[in-house]
Amino acid sequence: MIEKVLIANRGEIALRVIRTCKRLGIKTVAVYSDEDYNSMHVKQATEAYHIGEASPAKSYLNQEKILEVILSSGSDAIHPGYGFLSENSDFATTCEKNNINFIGPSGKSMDLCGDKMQCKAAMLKAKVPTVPGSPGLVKDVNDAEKIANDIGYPVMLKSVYGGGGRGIRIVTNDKELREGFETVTSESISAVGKSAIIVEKYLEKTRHIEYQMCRDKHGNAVHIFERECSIQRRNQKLIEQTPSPIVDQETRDRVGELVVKASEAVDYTNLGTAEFLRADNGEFYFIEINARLQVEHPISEMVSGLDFVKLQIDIANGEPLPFKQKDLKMNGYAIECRINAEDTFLDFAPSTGPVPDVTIPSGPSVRCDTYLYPGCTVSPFYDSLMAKLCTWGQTFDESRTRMLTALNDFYIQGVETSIPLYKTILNSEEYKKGDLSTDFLKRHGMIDKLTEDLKKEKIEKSEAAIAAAIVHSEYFNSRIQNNPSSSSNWKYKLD
Amino acid sequence: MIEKVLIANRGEIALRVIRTCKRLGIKTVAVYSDEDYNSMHVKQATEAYHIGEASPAKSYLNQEKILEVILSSGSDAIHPGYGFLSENSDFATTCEKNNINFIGPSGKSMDLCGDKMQCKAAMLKAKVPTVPGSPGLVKDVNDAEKIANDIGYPVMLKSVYGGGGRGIRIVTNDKELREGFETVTSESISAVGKSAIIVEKYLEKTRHIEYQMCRDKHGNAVHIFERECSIQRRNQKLIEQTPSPIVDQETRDRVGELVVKASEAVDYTNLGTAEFLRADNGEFYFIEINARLQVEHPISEMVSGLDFVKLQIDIANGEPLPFKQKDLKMNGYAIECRINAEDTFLDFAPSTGPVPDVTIPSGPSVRCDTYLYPGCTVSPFYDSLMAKLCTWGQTFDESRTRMLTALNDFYIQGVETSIPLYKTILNSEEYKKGDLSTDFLKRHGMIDKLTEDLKKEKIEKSEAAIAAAIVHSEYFNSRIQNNPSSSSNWKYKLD
Amino acid sequence: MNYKIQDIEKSFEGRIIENLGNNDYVIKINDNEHKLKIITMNSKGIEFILDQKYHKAKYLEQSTNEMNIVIDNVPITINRNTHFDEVVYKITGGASGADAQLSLKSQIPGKVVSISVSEGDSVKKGDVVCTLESMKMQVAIKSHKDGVVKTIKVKETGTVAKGDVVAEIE
Amino acid sequence: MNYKIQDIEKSFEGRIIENLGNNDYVIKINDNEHKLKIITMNSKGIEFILDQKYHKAKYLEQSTNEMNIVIDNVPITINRNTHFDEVVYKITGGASGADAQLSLKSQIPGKVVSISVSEGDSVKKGDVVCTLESMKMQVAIKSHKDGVVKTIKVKETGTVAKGDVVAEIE
Repeated sequence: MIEKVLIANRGEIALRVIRTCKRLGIKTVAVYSDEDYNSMHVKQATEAYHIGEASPAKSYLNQEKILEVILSSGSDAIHPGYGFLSENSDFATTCEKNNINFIGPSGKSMDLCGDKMQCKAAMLKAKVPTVPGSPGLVKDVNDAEKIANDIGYPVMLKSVYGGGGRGIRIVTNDKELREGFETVTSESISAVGKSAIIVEKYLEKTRHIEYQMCRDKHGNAVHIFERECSIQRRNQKLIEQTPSPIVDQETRDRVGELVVKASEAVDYTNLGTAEFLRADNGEFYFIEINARLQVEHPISEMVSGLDFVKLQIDIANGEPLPFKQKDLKMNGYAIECRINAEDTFLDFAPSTGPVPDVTIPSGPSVRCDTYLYPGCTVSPFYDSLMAKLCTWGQTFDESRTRMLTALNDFYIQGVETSIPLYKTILNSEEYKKGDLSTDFLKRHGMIDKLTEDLKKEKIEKSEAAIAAAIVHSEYFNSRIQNNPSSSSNWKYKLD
Repeated sequence: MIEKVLIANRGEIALRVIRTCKRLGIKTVAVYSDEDYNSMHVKQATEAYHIGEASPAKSYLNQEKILEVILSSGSDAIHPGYGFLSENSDFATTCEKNNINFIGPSGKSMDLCGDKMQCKAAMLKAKVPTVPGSPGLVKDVNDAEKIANDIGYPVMLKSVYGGGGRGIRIVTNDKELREGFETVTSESISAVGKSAIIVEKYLEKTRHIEYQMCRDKHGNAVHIFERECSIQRRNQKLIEQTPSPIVDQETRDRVGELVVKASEAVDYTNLGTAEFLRADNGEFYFIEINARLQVEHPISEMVSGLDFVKLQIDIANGEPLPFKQKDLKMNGYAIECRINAEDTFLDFAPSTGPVPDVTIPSGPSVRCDTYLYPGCTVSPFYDSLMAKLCTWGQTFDESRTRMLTALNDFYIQGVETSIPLYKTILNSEEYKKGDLSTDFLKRHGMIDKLTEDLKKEKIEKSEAAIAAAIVHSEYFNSRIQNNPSSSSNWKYKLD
Repeated sequence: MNYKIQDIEKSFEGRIIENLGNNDYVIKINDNEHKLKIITMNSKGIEFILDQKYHKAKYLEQSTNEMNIVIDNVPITINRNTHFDEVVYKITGGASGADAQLSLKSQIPGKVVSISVSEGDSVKKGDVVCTLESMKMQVAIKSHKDGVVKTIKVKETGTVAKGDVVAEIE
Repeated sequence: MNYKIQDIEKSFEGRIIENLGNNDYVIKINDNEHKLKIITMNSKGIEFILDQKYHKAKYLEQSTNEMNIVIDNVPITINRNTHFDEVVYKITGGASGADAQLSLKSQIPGKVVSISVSEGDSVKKGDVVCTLESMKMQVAIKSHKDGVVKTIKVKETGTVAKGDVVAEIE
């Protein structure tokens, strides 16, 4: 039985894990870099150990140092959170070898999930549909052309060594394909010295829909429903919700069965996520498995009533799942907004620095997972997610209006945030109708709508703003200038 | 349709009503006394009007002034909260006459609920069991003796003009009854100039179990399950939970049917509460109806998924209930702790004053309804309820452990609170087993347990406390005394 | 310096024995050395890591001998002196030493509803001296010892602050 | 005093016209009188009730002509002057007046990953001048106008704070 867990992470997810452990009476060990000695996870854990410099490579990714702290602190388990070492199969294997309970899938399963080609092959074998395309690397341009004609244009040429939009070409006919093949090959060779290309059907107006996988060490597997995460910027999720507005119970069950098969195909244990693209014609295509607790897990907790971190610990302890698929019922609607430190108008560029003041929203069916507190700092060394604001409602609209109220209450001084954008999105007819796709922001001109909304908000607040300015001008300016205000008999005492 | 609501209340319940209205796009009008110009409800409402001096009689109970503000602000409805004017049938009737939608039962129904004798008679007629006793006032001591022998000793002699424990005697035989009758009569006459006595069966080891009533203007009625509120001090509830540990589904349904009958018997509309005593032998006896939203409504919201303030507004708008009894399913377990400003060791005496600092707990399935903020004041003019801390869990133990974590996180500087007592109660075996009764605190020696727990906590924190004291002594004392610390080379810079 | 925590028997001898720089110190409490890292500090409070555990303390009122702190949300009263025998300290519930005191103080604020004794009356410990109203409740202020009422310091309908002297009892 | 809110056309003339005592004032904005009750105020912010509506404002940076405030969580930039014609004010997005500026400033902090131009190069508005890394993301700093790179003020692997000058472009 797990009695003391080292949490190899920081920020809100470290706090999330600590919260459940505290409740269960499990001791927690925090680790922290130079940048984080004043962070919440250090303050909330049972014990806290310094592990190195601010740069992740020198602290949160430093496997040796973390292993050393696990051993010296007497921890019997490790929770990796998400990011950092969470999907590093070498580290998971090292923990296994040292008899440390790694709360997640086995190193072997993680390895398989991490290799997109092998994982796709396993899915094909298990009859889980994947995006049509080459079964593996294409041999040459002729092979690519043959496959493109089989699956039909448009297709995507993708170097397996690329990433983040690089080494990718969308082509719509044989001529473009031949040109594109050249370009992708040379880009890949110049970047990493080698090239390996796959061909995939290019899908338009797709939705990103993922399923919560859950499988214990005895082979019992269920899915805990879907999450729709279509609202994205630069392939990164901004707003997630469950249920998806286009998934009905029949679809939920049908795709859910595929998810159970998928988890079996890679011998997955613990919680994970199976990601799908849903084409505009209604087809679901498996993309990949995230072999860890997902950022957006709270919305699934809200509609299932489960505590996922407790579930993870129970599974890691070897306990069988306490429920079967038929016991799981979806209750209500939940939405998550990822509150990022970024400037929407600077193409979502990061915004960092001290946060002198912050007001965290709260209220019935509002949950905010965050590392923020007045006087904290948003560090440039780590990612831009400051808070996850989640709301639940018995109806979608209840969840949506609760989110809007909570977004209005959320104040973060000192950095730019994605809050104003979310208010615009949640107020939009397109969002209310559930007309979602991964190009939602662009397709519905959300940034322009935001600009208008901000202007409206300023007009609404203008008289109050002027009133505040008048008081400031008449009192403080006169004081600064040593020139008593002439237009008023100002007598308010400073406190 | 209600578009603008005046909230004739203050504190957490005013904020509770504002929250739902905001979400629904309904405008809110706050009222405030001299004591409350800096209170949260003033800040959160759409508009705020000053209505008088601190004393409730001169502000929150001032019907004329409140009516004036309803009219001048253009409000079309009033929400009374609980306490103050919420159960004043004259005021409800005045609102009706002025075409103001009073969010609650009709003045007539409220009148009936408020008259305990008439209400009891109505229940007997509707076959809702009440505590055995005289059907009304007893004629004389002989009449009282006859009834006592019919229902069996011990019985309670109660002057209908008494209250708060005064004008009450528990007697166990004829001789004591004759003596007690004299005493109660003379006490009542000396206090209010008249006497009127009823006789009731005295029940030992009772539980206080109440049901959420809900009835629309079309006569559709349901109950929204029970709440057990047995943990009390001086007949005031401290901790509530739902479901009750001794109510099974059969009992829930059976008593629930009585509750529906009760609401019909008094032609009740909107939300209300039917209170029962549950005797140790399992019998339920109706006591009274609280004709308003109850303090402890959040726990019923948590297990039903409903927003009760929205439901109240919908019913007030004349809408039919959107569900039938069979649609309502209880989901999980919820607990409420009333965080009072009081000193447990001074016999729960009030504790008031400025609150320079406060930390409000939060987290998954934690809800805290409160008017507290750093820098606020707990006023001696109003009641001692500062916050309602509620937690939900899929199991009772999940709800309980979440509450303990939240209580540990709750910090209120400047006043004494009931938080330490609640930690002791929630950790006790008696509470875990559900061995509840209205004399829970005394029967299980909770105050002594609390004393022990506090001592243990101090021992646990002693080294850290000494460390903090050492730093203070060595740095600040030396500074105050202008006498540099001799034992250390202290160099920490003040910020 | 010697320290004593109210309600706990044990006393503590403690001091800083080394400054390691970078806000790290070594302190000694009785026979044990501890690592202390100060995160932030000012005259109102301190955040620090003791050994591997974070703590947050607030410094409330203090006199030369006594300090009230809140450590990790737990209020603690600490008495300090170079030699402990000199210090008389209170126990919660206020029995020891209270008998010697002349003044009966109110532990709550409120409005005086009634006064139950007159100057010159004999009272026993626990007798009601006056009744206050606060937060819609009536609370009795009871004599802290047997004695004779020397002076009554409050009037009916007047208000009393926390810590105000209600009466003097000899 | 005259006021103008950035991004809004309308300008405002406003002043306090009466002090009613008890922190109540009458102010006039353009042609309308308003009741203003101050709840708390200091140099960092103010809480007040305007007519019947509560507002909370924070005063952030300010110069003689410009002040940045946050009112009810909405950030607003206000320009003030006795005569408005004298004030040149910015528009969000920073188009107007930007062309005249020599300095290209970074609007984010970060580490310099690469520099794409050399001194003396001709650049067009929107051309990448250098790339910064922050929060695991790469962000391009683009020229704010057409011109010639006069000086480059940053080095590869160096760090840049928000508002630092990256290059001067003539």
